[in-house]
Amino acid sequence: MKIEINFYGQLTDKTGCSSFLMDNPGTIADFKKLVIEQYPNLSNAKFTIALNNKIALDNEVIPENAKLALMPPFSGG
Amino acid sequence: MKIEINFYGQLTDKTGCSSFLMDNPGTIADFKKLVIEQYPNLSNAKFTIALNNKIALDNEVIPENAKLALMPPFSGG
Amino acid sequence: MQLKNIFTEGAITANFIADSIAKHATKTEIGGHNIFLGQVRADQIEDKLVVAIDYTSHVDMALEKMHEIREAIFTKYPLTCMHIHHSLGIVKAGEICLFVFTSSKHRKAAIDACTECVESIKAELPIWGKEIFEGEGYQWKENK
Amino acid sequence: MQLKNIFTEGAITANFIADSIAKHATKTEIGGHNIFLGQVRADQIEDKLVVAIDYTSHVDMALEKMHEIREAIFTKYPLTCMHIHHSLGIVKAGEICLFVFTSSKHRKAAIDACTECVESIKAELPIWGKEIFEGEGYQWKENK
Repeated sequence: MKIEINFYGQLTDKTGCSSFLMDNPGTIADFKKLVIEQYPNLSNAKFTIALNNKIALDNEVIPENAKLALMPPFSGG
Repeated sequence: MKIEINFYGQLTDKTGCSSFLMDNPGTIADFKKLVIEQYPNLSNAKFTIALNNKIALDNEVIPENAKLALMPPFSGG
Repeated sequence: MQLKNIFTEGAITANFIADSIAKHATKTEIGGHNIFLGQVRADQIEDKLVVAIDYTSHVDMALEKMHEIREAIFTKYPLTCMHIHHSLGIVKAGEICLFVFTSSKHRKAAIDACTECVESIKAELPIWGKEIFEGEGYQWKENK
Repeated sequence: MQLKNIFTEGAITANFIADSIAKHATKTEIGGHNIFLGQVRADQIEDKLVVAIDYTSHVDMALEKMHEIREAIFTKYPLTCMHIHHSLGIVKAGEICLFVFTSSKHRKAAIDACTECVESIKAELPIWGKEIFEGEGYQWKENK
């Protein structure tokens, strides 16, 4: 099963992409490495990762059918 | 010259009066004594006195044409 | 000097508040507004129900004092504007009797100034509320 | 569970705010309302003027997070009610993009809950503002 990745805010400027699918890489840390390889502009970007709508830690294992979100600092209000 | 005295809020219930004129009694302390003589119900009432729209101290001398106000605790808002 | 009037006869309406908000759309340096609204509660006092508050004031003194409070708050906080409205006369339970509206570039000043202004109004303005009971009778309101 | 929606397409109007206030007239246990309004500033950034902010959000996550914030605030403060509205899409300078509305029996809970809610919204909700410049260009908003 592929997992779904969404970029938000200024990250979409850096990736030129808002959404894509990838094979499940294992943990959040593994995912982070892969996504930066694929989008090198992210290497100097500030972001947090949400796994199924919750902020995720590096050592979390990504479950099947996961949705991941790469989110820059929030600026609502 | 007479001075003008106004009662406010629940003090009007105690005095049955909202406004009257009296001869200038001298100081605020003198005035307080006289007004309580005239309206004995005020003796156990909480109030502050305003002299020409400013809170007055006991030792202040009442000027000509003064307006005095007897005010119970405020309850606006 | 002409003191700014803060008193309105009867309740402050939602439409009045909306107009006041809408007027600030041209002030594009504002980033945050804070509004406090006092509403008359239908308090149950023993077996009596409050149906309205009848407000009276020592008006001249209240306007002078409000002017002082306003000046002090404008000195303390970087506000764009501040508007204050208080009812006189009868305001029924559920209706608005106090409207304090502050605006500033960044939110903190508007929020802090509004709260401080509400506290000052309650503590320092010579205004009295008579709580009118259903049927007959009343008691004088006390601020806590 | 159906999460409460907080998002409105475009600006929040003064009439919408007035309707929201008026609806509380039947809740006669309320003594104080506090309202915070965020308004889009026409900031000058070097030689560019901000004419609007275009808001986007990770909506599902924002609504889940807002639900958590709401629950926490209701646990902490004795509120009668709390309403939150945030814009998505284009909001022009001078228009309202955030409306937080709290009500309680006594004023302190409404005031404190409103302020805490605004801070949580700004810090914790996945929402992004793109500041659109006059003519062309933009920059991404940063919250302080």
